Amino acid sequence: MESTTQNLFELAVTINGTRYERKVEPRMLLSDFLRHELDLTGTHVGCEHGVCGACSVLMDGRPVRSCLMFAVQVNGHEIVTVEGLGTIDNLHPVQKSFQEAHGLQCGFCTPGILTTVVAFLETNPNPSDEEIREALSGNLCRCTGYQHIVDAVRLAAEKMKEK
Amino acid sequence: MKIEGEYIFDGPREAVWKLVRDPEVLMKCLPGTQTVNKISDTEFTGEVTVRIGPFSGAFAGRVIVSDEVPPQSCTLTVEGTGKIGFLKGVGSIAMTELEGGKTLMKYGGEAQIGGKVASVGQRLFDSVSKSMAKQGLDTLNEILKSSNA
Amino acid sequence: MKPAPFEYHAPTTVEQALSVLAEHGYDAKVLAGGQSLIPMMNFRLAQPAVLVDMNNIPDLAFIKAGDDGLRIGAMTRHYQVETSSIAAERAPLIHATMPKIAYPQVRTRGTFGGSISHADPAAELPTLTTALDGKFRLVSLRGERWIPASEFFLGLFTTSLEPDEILVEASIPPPPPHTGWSLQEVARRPHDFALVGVTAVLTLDANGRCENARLVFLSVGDRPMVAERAADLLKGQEITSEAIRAAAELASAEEIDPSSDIHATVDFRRHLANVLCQRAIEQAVQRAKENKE
Amino acid sequence: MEKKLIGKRIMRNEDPRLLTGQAQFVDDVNLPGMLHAAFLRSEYAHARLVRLDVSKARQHPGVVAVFTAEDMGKDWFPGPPLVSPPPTVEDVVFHSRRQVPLVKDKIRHAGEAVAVVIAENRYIAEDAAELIEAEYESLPVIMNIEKALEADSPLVHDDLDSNLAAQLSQKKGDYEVARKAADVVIRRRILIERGAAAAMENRGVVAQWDAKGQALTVWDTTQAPIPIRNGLASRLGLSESQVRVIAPYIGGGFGPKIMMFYPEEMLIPWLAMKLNRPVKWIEDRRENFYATTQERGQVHDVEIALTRDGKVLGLKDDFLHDTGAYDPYGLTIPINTQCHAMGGYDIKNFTSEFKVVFTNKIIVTPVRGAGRPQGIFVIERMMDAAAKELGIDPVELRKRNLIQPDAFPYEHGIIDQAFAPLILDSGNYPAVLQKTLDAIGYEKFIKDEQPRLRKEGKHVGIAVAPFIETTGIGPYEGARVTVEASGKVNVATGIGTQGQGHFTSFAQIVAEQVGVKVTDVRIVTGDTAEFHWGTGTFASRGAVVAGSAMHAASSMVRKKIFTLASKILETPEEELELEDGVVRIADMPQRSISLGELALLANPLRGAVEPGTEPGLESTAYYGPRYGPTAFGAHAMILEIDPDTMMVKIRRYVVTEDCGTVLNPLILEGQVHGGVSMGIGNSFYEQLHYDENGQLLNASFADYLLVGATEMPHIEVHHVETLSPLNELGAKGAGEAGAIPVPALFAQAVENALHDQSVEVMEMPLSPNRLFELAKS
Repeated sequence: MESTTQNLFELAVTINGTRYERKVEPRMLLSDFLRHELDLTGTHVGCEHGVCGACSVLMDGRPVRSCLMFAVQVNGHEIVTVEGLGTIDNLHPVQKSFQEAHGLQCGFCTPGILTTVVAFLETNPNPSDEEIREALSGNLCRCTGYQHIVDAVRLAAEKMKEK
Repeated sequence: MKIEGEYIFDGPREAVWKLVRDPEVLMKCLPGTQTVNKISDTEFTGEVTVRIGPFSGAFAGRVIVSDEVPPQSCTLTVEGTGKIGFLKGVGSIAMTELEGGKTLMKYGGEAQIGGKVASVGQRLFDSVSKSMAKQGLDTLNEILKSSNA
Repeated sequence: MKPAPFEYHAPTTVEQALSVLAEHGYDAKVLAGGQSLIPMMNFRLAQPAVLVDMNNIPDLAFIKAGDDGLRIGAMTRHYQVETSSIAAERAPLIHATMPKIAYPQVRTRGTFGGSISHADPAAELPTLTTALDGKFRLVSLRGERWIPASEFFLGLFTTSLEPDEILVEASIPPPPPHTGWSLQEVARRPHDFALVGVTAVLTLDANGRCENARLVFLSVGDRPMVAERAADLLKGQEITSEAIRAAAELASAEEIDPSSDIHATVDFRRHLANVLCQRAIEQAVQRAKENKE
Repeated sequence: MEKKLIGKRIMRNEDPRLLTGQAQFVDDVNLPGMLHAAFLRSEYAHARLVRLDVSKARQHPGVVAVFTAEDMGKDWFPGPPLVSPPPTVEDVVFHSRRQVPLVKDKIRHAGEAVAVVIAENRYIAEDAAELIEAEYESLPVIMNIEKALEADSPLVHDDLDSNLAAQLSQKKGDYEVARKAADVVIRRRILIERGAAAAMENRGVVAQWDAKGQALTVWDTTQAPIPIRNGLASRLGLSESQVRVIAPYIGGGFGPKIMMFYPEEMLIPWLAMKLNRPVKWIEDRRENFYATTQERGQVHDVEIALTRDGKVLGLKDDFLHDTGAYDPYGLTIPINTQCHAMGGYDIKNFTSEFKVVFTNKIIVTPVRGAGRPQGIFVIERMMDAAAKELGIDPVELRKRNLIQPDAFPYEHGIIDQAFAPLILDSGNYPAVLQKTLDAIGYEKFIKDEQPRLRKEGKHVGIAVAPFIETTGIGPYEGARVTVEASGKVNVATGIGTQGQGHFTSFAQIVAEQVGVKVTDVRIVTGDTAEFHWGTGTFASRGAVVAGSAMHAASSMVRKKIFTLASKILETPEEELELEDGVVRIADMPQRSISLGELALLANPLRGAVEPGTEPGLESTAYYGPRYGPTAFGAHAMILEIDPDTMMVKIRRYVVTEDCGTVLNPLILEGQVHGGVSMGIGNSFYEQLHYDENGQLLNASFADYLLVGATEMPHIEVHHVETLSPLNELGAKGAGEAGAIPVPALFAQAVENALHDQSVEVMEMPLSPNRLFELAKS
């Protein structure tokens, strides 16, 4: 990104297992860095003030809002985005469950939900529906009314136990 | 948005009036005033930078004094415009003497806030206006006390 | 919605951070978790010229059980407190409140010291630390000082931190025996800023009378609102439902200063303060009775 | 032919790409040399633009251009009218006033675009926008739709003599006669406030002009790519064949994304041509609150006339409809309200006059429900008021008035939003209501549970609300179905898709006819290069109208398959069967031919071609209904309220939906769940708060409260299938249904829960604070 107002900072980060080195403006949001610098456009931007959760990614295994971090802040850290979970031919169990339970419609909020849920199920492999809804409290979805998302998370928990 | 309240000054009404009537002093009482220019006896403009915690905004401000009834009441028109929005307010103040050389000021008015700050900061309007009014009046009282001393 | 330009500093020691602050004063802003600051920067309502990022200072993230109570480093993340057994044991009120703060993603980044320094009157931690008689360690190149929570919060987003100072840790004293606590909140949605919240911390004496009481409200003033007179009504008393009602009445009528916004009027906030205060006292008493040690 | 695929819970074809971040949304389009736009928007709701100085912005490093209305010269003119007023209705008033690309002189709502900055990136564009100096002379602001019509009100549009945008009255029977005959006449005033559609994806436009190829490509978050293509072509003086509009994956529509033309939709393509570089504009969330259309603001004065035993004799509903600063969408919403004000009831006498009013608020166009929730709220609230007044159980009162199964088609004698006669095509309303009552256990609840809970001091209320939804309106949609040499099927249609599962439900319709796997059908929507004709996805019409075209085209392809196969296999068609992509002889399964081979043979490269032969296993068909099918449903809810805090908890939620043939229950249930969540938002969480100066006070997700996972109850969905006689699929629309009855239902449940505080709810949305006030008064 061209910058005429600020000096650039060196940044080295591992994203979905690949190491990237870039120079960025300190004000560049992590969400923009992922989407527009690295073309990892699976991470979506819905509000840029930390409420909708569409931009959630995993930083060192925990979910964060990529719109509430500057790219420079992930220097030396590990990031996982939706592109890092599974592939079309080899879906992550959570992704598979979302397809089976119809846990998405327009799919815009989905990447942020998937990353959040993957981290959640690692800390809580046997969640109750109430715990699932709590875990989703930081992700807004306008299409599904959340019910099929809750079903999908429950299903994913079962799948991951089987594994 | 309605703004109203009262304040007790540690000084006689005439002294308070002199300060209130001096827009330069008034501008100083707006927290964060940088510069003041006199346009006329009743109109002053200036640069104000409002800071509330992490929030900050530079405003081009204007104060106009009207309907004076010395030394008891007048109307103040305040305007501020800046990158984060604008503020327009018209308020009246009325002062009565209390025993012990103190002065009671009652103030009330309507403020209109617009732009970015209005669209995302509404939760804070009331508290901000309260705290800014308090800061301003405290400052005025300090000036008053020092001028008495 | 993109932030305005700023000069970025990423110190690795507190000293480095302090010298940047000392140099830039009001123009510099400390970036902790950024979960309140960065949204405001994205809206461009906050445009700090200089940003001092504390996230590369590992020494500031810790949870320790000291003899004077629980010590929490300023850069300790909310989720770390949420999942800390030491915190659960030494400051159950704080530990139990953590899941109520914002959302999982925010708790990954949000910090204990950041939330306190931000001093949002609707936030939980300022109220809890005040109710628990916590104190904070502030440092600057000029030296360091401890300040009680009750004196730290001065107004809306305003604390006794000087522009060149940083809050580096909080200390929460151990609760005396027979102490019970409660945080009661009402929010539009569970994880929104509460319309009103109140914390009650009560200590009972041997014969079940109230030895000590703290009632602190959030979202009904420009800072955590301490209802001292209401608490005094309870002290030395047997805590009957009359006593509870009287205390809640007094607190909600005279010891808070609520504002109206689009979600709640002053009237409704006073009403909620009254209702929640009664519930908080009742639950705190209950816990105090259970809490034998 | 018995259905193998239609009606099955089939997983969606589109999901793998969406789940892996491989689906392209507009903001994902990244072109070499692309520039980025940011807008300066008015902070004032009503003002004159007296000075605009963009010089500092132009000089800002990284800025390529800044444009104002003046800079547009002759290219500055308003957007086109979208829906012209009804030709069929007499003495209709309609003043068409449309939004402009950039404000020239007068600002009519806060957020109206004043200037656009084009820069190397969005950050710089926003820096520069802050450097623009704009001076406004503020004018008195028109916010209240009643005051707006008073003689001395200031005007939104100075060239009109009032703020009246439109007026239309419709009548059925003779209300005055009914009123005189009635035992009881009940009057109420009903207020409904605005909400936002708030799709998770904000709007966006990317435009690329190929100067050498003289071709414009536009990626747009629109529900209606073809009308956008046509409009852009005429606006920019290009042939339709020079303009390609692509609506790729869209992150939710809910109405506002249909509303062509947004100023940004007019400007960004124009800028791309002007600057001869690709230009991207992505709306941010704050802009979405200020620059994307909204809905629902109405004030109703209602009167219902009944006999003592609860038969509704007549209904009078005069109302004001807030259209905001402009009225590009014509009369669609208020006519929908009129058409739903009688609900599913047999009401013989009806009169309704509405006035559409200009205000200094953001433009109003349909949002999921599009006037229907208001109409249903009106009739259902009046039913409850009547039940109280007459001392009749509210459900019983409804049963006594529902249209009976033998009464269809039921002609109302008024016109609907498409200016076609309002005819309810089919349904079994009593059965749907009964299924809902049984599912929620209505009798048991009011007889046993509720009394018990009330003894325990709990405030728990029950509500049941039936509703109709007019769907599947014209004009038409089309589809082209092609069996390819691979044996896979390619299908193109003109509508856009925003998450409705079209790639799957359409594939089911086609696969059913063409005898292939659903996963072997590739559906292409939202690309004007793939299909030339069509309208768009709105009014719950996608599955009905485009679906019917798919069905027609694939049936024709099926015929072609059999004709050709019978020739090649030298067997009469009736002895052939088509399954799993293969045509075989029923009693000689070893003699068969695959669709792929047939497709090759159907495209004769050499040899004799009989005259009249069409190449390929391909057909194109169109479907346009005279009028649309009307769906019916009923919702029931059990709601608990804490009367000390006015916090609510929905304990149970039941939906029965009759949208005719269910194409895919999984997808339908998802649509219903989503609609209900928006309806719950409209009832208790979502309200746009404007102050008296036209400032929107909650233009963020921190203060505009979308319903989250923790607020949503588990929803129990039941189906009744009364097929529509209007299309071969027997389908009726369902996209908006979920949202329609919820406010009426919620109000009823609140009144029932707070029985001891005699609260009457004649407004939406509510909030804890509002309930506290209602209970106090």
